[in-house]
Amino acid sequence: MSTKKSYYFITRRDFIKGAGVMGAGLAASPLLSACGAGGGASSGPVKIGILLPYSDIYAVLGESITAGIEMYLDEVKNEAGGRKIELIKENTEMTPPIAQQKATKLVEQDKVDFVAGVVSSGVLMGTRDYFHDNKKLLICANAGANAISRGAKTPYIWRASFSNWQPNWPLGTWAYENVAKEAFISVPDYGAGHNMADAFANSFEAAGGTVLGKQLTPFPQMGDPAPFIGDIQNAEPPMVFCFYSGGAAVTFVKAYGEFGLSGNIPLVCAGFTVEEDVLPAQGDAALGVHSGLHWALQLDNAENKKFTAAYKDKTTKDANVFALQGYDTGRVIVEMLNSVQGDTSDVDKMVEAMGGISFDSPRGPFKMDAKSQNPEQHIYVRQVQDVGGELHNVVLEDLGAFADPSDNSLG
Amino acid sequence: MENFIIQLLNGLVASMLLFIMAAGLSLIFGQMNVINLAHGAFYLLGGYIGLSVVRRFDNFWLALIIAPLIVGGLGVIIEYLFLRRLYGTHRHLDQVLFTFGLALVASDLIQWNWGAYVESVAPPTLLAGHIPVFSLTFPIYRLSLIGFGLLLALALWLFLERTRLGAIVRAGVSDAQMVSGLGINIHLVFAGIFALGTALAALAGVVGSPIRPLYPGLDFEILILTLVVVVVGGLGSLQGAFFGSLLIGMADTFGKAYLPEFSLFLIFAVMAVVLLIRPAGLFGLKENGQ
Amino acid sequence: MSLLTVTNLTKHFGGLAALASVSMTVEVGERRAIIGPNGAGKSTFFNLIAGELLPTSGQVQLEGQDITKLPVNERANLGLGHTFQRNNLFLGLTTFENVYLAVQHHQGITKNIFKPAGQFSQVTAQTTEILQRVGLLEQQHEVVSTLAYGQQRALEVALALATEPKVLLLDEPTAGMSPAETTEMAQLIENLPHSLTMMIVEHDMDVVFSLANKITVLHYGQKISNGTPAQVRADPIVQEIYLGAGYNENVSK
Amino acid sequence: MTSLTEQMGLSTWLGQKRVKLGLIIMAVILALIYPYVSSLYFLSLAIEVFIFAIFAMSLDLLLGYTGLASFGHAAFLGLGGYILGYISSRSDLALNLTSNILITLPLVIIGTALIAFIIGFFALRTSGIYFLMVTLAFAQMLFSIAIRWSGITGGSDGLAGVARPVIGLGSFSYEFSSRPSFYYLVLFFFLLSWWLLRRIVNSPFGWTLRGIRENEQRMKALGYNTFRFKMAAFVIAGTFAGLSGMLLVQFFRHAAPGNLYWTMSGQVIVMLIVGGTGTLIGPILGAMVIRLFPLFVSSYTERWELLLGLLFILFVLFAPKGIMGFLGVKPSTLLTQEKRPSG
Repeated sequence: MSTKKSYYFITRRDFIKGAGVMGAGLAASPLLSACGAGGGASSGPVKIGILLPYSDIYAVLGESITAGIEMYLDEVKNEAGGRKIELIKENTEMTPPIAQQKATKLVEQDKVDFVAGVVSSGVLMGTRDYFHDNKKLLICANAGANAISRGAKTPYIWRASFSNWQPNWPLGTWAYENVAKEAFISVPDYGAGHNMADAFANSFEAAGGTVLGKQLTPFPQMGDPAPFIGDIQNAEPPMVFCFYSGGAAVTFVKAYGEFGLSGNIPLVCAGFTVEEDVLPAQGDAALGVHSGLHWALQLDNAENKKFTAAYKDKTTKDANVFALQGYDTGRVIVEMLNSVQGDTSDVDKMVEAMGGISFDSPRGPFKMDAKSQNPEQHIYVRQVQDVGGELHNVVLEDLGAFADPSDNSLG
Repeated sequence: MENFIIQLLNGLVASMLLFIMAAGLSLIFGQMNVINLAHGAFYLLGGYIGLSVVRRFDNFWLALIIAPLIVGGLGVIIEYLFLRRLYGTHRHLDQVLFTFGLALVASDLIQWNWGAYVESVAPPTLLAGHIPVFSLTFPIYRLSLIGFGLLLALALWLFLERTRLGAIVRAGVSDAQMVSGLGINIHLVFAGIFALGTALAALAGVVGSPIRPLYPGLDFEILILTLVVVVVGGLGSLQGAFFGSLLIGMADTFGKAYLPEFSLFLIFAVMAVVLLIRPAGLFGLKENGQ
Repeated sequence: MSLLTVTNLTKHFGGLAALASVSMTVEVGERRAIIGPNGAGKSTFFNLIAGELLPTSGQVQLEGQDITKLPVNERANLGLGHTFQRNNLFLGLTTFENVYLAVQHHQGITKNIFKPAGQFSQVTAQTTEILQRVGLLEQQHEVVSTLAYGQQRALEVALALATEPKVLLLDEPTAGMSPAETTEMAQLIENLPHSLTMMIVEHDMDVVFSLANKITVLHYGQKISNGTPAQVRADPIVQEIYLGAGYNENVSK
Repeated sequence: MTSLTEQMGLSTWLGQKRVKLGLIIMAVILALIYPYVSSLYFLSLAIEVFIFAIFAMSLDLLLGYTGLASFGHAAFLGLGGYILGYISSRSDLALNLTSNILITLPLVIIGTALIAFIIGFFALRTSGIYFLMVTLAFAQMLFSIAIRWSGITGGSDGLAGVARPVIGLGSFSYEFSSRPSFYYLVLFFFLLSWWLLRRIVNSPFGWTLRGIRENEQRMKALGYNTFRFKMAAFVIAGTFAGLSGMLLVQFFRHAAPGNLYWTMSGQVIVMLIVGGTGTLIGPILGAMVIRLFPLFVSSYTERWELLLGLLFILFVLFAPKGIMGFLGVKPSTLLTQEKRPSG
């Protein structure tokens, strides 16, 4: 009999009592906590916690947003409302428990005045109760979960980014009028995917369009999308609407081209699917794709020209929508601090100031909508085009300004 | 019907990519009794090295050779420096844990070096484009991947069944002590097999990169699927790796196409059923743990 | 009714018949030795009875009950205790703990999930008693992997004894021992109560003839002789195998 | 290698029953007064450490005592959390039934025990490496269910808005709304778990598990139905993991699929190896080190995952007995637990 396959994984284990070490460890920790300074002060530097992912698949988003925030703060020499600004960055990774651990650290240990950042909707929803219960202000730089402007709204969370509904609802009407009357929908099966698909379908159907089919793909790991592309081939729709981001966006769009669908079945999508962070990897498969978003690299206005040029200067990469949102987050922070004259001791005053912020952003007019606590902003139809040998998003049409409806009536 | 054939082809593509991974994992296990949890990291590393080669020399075929060579060499070093310290009946768990630690470290180092952007590799020009399959279309690269996987399976089978080295490896599957007794340097065999296994992972990374873009986290995504394949097929058996890959590749593809709500769940359900009927996997050499 | 009845027991490994249709009976109180040259099928025969292997065909009955397909643990619970040819102990535990594990199962306290093991005084007492019987009481606190080989061999027997079997199957109890250790082991087995039925596979003919009152000889998987020690010794076929074929009595010592 | 404490002559001192008892009492007293000396932030760290200590101890019963290397233990952490979340989240998806732990706790225990039984039924048919992979695969299956079954679980966003735990009986009701009060709740469950698990591993049942770890074949030869014992251990471990998952979700007020992802299973194994398996105390130390390590390091370096991986490899290669091995406390034997009979 071969003994090779019998595993004596653990042969001998120590057996110990004595919990002293642990007690000692815990006893030492309060001493470390004494280092924290008082929070909510109105003198000294304003401390802002930055809660962003810096590792794994969302790292690019975290880095872009950080670069954007820092760029704007540099423009105002790191000063607003008469006080210096100090950023304390924490890596949320991707998981809500870690994000909440980091939020706790920022608020209770570092005693930050308020927090900015948050990429994923999961993290936003997961930390929502913490900010709400502790009456701490969070300025969200990305996560678009509709709920945070609607059912899960709290006075303490404001967005400088978008709601998932925003780019897609206007796009539905536009697609009906300009692309096709029937559409097949492909989105990942999670909150943001549902939000985006619902918004698109709502206005598309209201305009008279028909949704031929809807495919929900696994998230966060789609794997090989070929079977899903096969389903689309089989359905032979005159148009496909989709939303993907990061790795899935590249995988999906590339497979779309590989199977010869690019150019034959028009692809209309939420702008993140073909945003500047994934376009280089997608290559020609993305050429001609239409998308709706609140910004575009080639958007023609003075602010944007300044922003995109400065960003490329600073990072050597082309700006993307996340960097733009970071930049505007920096602007919102500064505007708010100016408005309260640097007094961060009263969170209600800061919250009140948030509602009155409006300025000319690289994305066009930015007006904070006090009802949805999310910007009212213009939505653009963009198309991926060859711009001097590189693929970029070029604006085809400005669909006008939209604010989140603050309820689920429009998808 | 057309859709069914397209999905069948898709299933074969997925299966062949899985097979290249599973063959390497299974080979290492069969010879050394180590489950290499860093196998996914070697896949990703192979893919990224391939990416760098393609960027630098604009030659996919070169990447196909260089990446497995580098990763295989790395495998030898790791086997020599670390794994060798952990041989012995009582340290199987330590070996697995070591490869787990290695996977954590490798995953971070890869991100450090290549960044977190999603990267994709274009297929070689020769294989770019798509051809009609009935009224639908199918990419040429994916078709050739099926052929490549089948050829590789044949080559591995010939190596194991028809060569002296293969005979030694097969003997090692059943009895390492006996091989030592025959005066063969078992350490050399171990190092060689570990190198071959890791090189196969890197090869999978390169041939996979045109259809599965590279990004941090892909390593563990691929690893889990490969583990399911070898559990279903039976560890240490090439036939097991092959038919396990087919079963899981097909289950995954047809699950996505026809039962999308259960797509992720389906492959695990297949695994549970196989375990219920044959705890050692479809081609498992023996009842494990006996 | 015989205590143990084996009928036409056959085991094939691949195409090879390791055991071909062997039948025999063991009566209460019998001390039966199974002997035969290397490759005779002794170990296979033994493992088929103990349940470590399942037969290709044939039947094993204990007290008239068919146990052919029962798993090892159920056979043990019916009173079939066995030792292993190669030491098969709990190497990381102490000698005392090794025996305790056997005793606590036999006394049926293992479902107890909250009371500390050391507080079951009947179990500890019997453990101590068995350790005394096999001469390992002094080593009771030592981790088994540190024991001398002969001591580990004695523990092997102690574990089987602790389950108070109806039939004790001993698989080469003196394998690999020095002559002095062999004598000690033989003494230990000899001193076991004569009411205990025993089956023993053994190479050392001195041990066999001093212990056994019945002997079965296997050769190439077949039973070729069966009887009292004197009968077997006189059997010309046995003599041919052991002497004529060039084997001496202590073939594999 | 002589350990540090051996060189200092400490191990005999540590081995004395009186000393051990004294250390335990001291630790408990420290833990009791901790909220009065700690900042709120460090209180939350302690809460996390205690929750993960329960999780790690539960795995120790499998890995350390029974020798079953489960790489999917997070399945039960996540499951316990989802059951609690589904019962007491205010989300539209959830039942929003009650947060009374007198109701939620039994439901979590029954639910995780049931699933542990089902997974165990499959997984325990295998052993060794197969067991490791099969448990991993089952955990991933639960993860994919959690992700896909979004109508119940909230998909990848999880179930937010979990109500704070309440204890209520008749007209009496107390809400653990402040952090110190929740700390004491967690401390209570931690001490209870530790005491229960300690009793279990020192019972005849616990020694049976050690026997299986050392040599399952021999246990069968002695008459043990080892499958049943392994199943019992698997279910008990799963239940304690479920309890820790419940507390984790009550603390973060959010049930998320990340809690049953393989990284969580990997993390708890790291805790065990760093702390030392088969000791119950080791996993507690491991939970402390691993949960606190990234907190202190990640603020300074973005490469903490690398550091953690390297630390883990070093332990596997050079200190497989973990911190407990460093402390050099010898394994206790069955007899030394109680009075040694003379002889």
